[in-house]
Amino acid sequence: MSNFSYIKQVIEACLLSANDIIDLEQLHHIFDGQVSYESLRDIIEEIKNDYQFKGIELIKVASGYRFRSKPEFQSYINKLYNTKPARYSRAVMETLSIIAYRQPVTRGDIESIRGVTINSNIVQTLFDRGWIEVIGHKQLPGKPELLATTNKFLDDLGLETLEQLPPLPNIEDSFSSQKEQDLIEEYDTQKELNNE
Amino acid sequence: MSNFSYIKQVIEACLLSANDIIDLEQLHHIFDGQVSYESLRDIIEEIKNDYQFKGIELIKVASGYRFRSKPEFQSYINKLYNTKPARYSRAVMETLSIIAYRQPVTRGDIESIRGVTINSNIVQTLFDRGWIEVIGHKQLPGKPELLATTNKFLDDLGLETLEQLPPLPNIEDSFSSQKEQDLIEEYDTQKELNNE
Amino acid sequence: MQQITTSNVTINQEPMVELPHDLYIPPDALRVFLEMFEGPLDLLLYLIRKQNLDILQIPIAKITNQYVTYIQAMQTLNIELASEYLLMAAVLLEIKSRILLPRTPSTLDADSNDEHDPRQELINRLIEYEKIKQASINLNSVPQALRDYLWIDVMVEESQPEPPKIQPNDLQKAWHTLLLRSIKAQTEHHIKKQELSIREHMTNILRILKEAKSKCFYDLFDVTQGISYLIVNFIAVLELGKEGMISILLDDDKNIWVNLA
Repeated sequence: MSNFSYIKQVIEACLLSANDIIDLEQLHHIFDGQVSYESLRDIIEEIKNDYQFKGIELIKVASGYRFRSKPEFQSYINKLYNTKPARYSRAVMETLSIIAYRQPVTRGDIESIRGVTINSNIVQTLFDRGWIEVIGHKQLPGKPELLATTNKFLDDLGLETLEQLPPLPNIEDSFSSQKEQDLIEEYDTQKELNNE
Repeated sequence: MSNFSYIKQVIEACLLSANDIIDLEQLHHIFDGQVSYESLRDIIEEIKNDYQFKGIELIKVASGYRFRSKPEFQSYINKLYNTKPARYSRAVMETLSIIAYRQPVTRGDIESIRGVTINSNIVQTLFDRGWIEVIGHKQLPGKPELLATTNKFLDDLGLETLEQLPPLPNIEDSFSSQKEQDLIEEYDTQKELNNE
Repeated sequence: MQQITTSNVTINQEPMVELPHDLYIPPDALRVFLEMFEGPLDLLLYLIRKQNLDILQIPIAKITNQYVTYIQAMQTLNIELASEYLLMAAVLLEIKSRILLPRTPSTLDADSNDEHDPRQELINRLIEYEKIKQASINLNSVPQALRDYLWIDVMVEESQPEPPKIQPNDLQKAWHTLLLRSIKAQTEHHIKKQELSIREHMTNILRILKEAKSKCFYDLFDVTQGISYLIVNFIAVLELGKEGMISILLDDDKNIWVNLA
């Protein structure tokens, strides 16, 4: 077995069983710095390709690399466990979107965009998931907290940076489009497990 | 993508994302019984072969199948977590140094030198490591065991003979030196894995 | 109540058809209807969209009438309304009144400066909310860990953790601490400095005897190893005897036997 192939297997074993997202720094460390970052990147790219037609895939997220099951097979996995994964309510997702797209924001900003008083459970749900954090305080009376999304939020959405979020829609152009209408109706009827 | 290849990917996704052993019954269930046991077995055999040169392997255990990291890569995976190497406690190190420098010694000798009763775990730790052995019994009531270091101890420390151990310090010199004092404090405060 | 245009109301996806005015509308139906909305902005957007109106050119009088009709119906039925809904009704009525009021020369002056449209702030809020609403739908379609996929965490075979590594110097250090402590404690234990080589020979001899139990004295000596070895080894035998670890015996033929004690 060549050295390259051996290193590749080691990296594969580590990425698959690490129980966490692994970054290049850690991979560099396990080989005592004997494998260059460039080689590590090449090997990871190869592994990524190897899994193109498999049930799992290697993705790069904000904190590093990790294997995940391909989302297209999730319905089978749910069947295996006989579970239905929880979905966040519209209120939670709208709050999350405001924080994600308009960060950093205060609770007051969220209230003024949504036009309703904020329910503390909603923000707490996002804190509990580790998706948002307080990154400072606004220079206003009461020093309201400034909320922003975390790396874990990007990790859990399989994204590397905030720029990879779906772009904000241009309402001025698309408002009357029927497609949006359909989307919203689909949204309304979906089963919501996380209620306010 | 053929039906076969699709089923294979689903099974792969299930086996890899399950933190548990999966049996044929469960796999049969996720396809609503539409895939025969024979086909399932064939596919599993194929998956097994696919991973022959990868960092993980599919193994059959009494109650079903599961993936595991190949044992040969274990040390690398450990390294991912063990940024800090394990250390022996002061008690273990002192006991070992007494056995090394004053061998053969009885437990009583160790107690009288250290001034504290010996915890059997400490000696057991050294036995388990293969660093000490019983080489006889002293002609005293109770016939206490005589402890000595082994060749493995020398091997593990990269020594050929006991004479290559660092010379024992002169009491007067070491007592007056502040450096030694510092050494002791460093030693005392270090995180102890093997406690007395 | 009689002003409700029921064609706008859907219950369980079924559009409500025109009903006789005297028919009782169960409060629960309206409650369910209200619960569809995340707030007054959401309800307004719904009203605008249901009529295919342009958000940028809201016919404010029409929308205000519809909105206020809903709100009044809810209140008539004693359905608890969040204060935001009432606040929005006030905002709409205010905008409507400003648009309908004849323009005085002074307001004309002000308007000509900045083309102020009283609807503008509301339109901006509606656009911003609509953006976020659609963004949240898009965000919701991004695969989420635990909901749409699982992280792969292949089992690692149970194994002993790497045992600690030590260096010879660590032993020296341990000995130092031991010495210092015993001096500090002013104990009676005097740790005699002794030639390590003698201790090593003692161990070796004991190791031989452990195997053989009894050994001829001379067999304990490897004569090829030189004089200093022989001396140290001899002292080691004597030391073992003195410490009671071995017994040295003379048999009838005057052979010296060394036995494990």
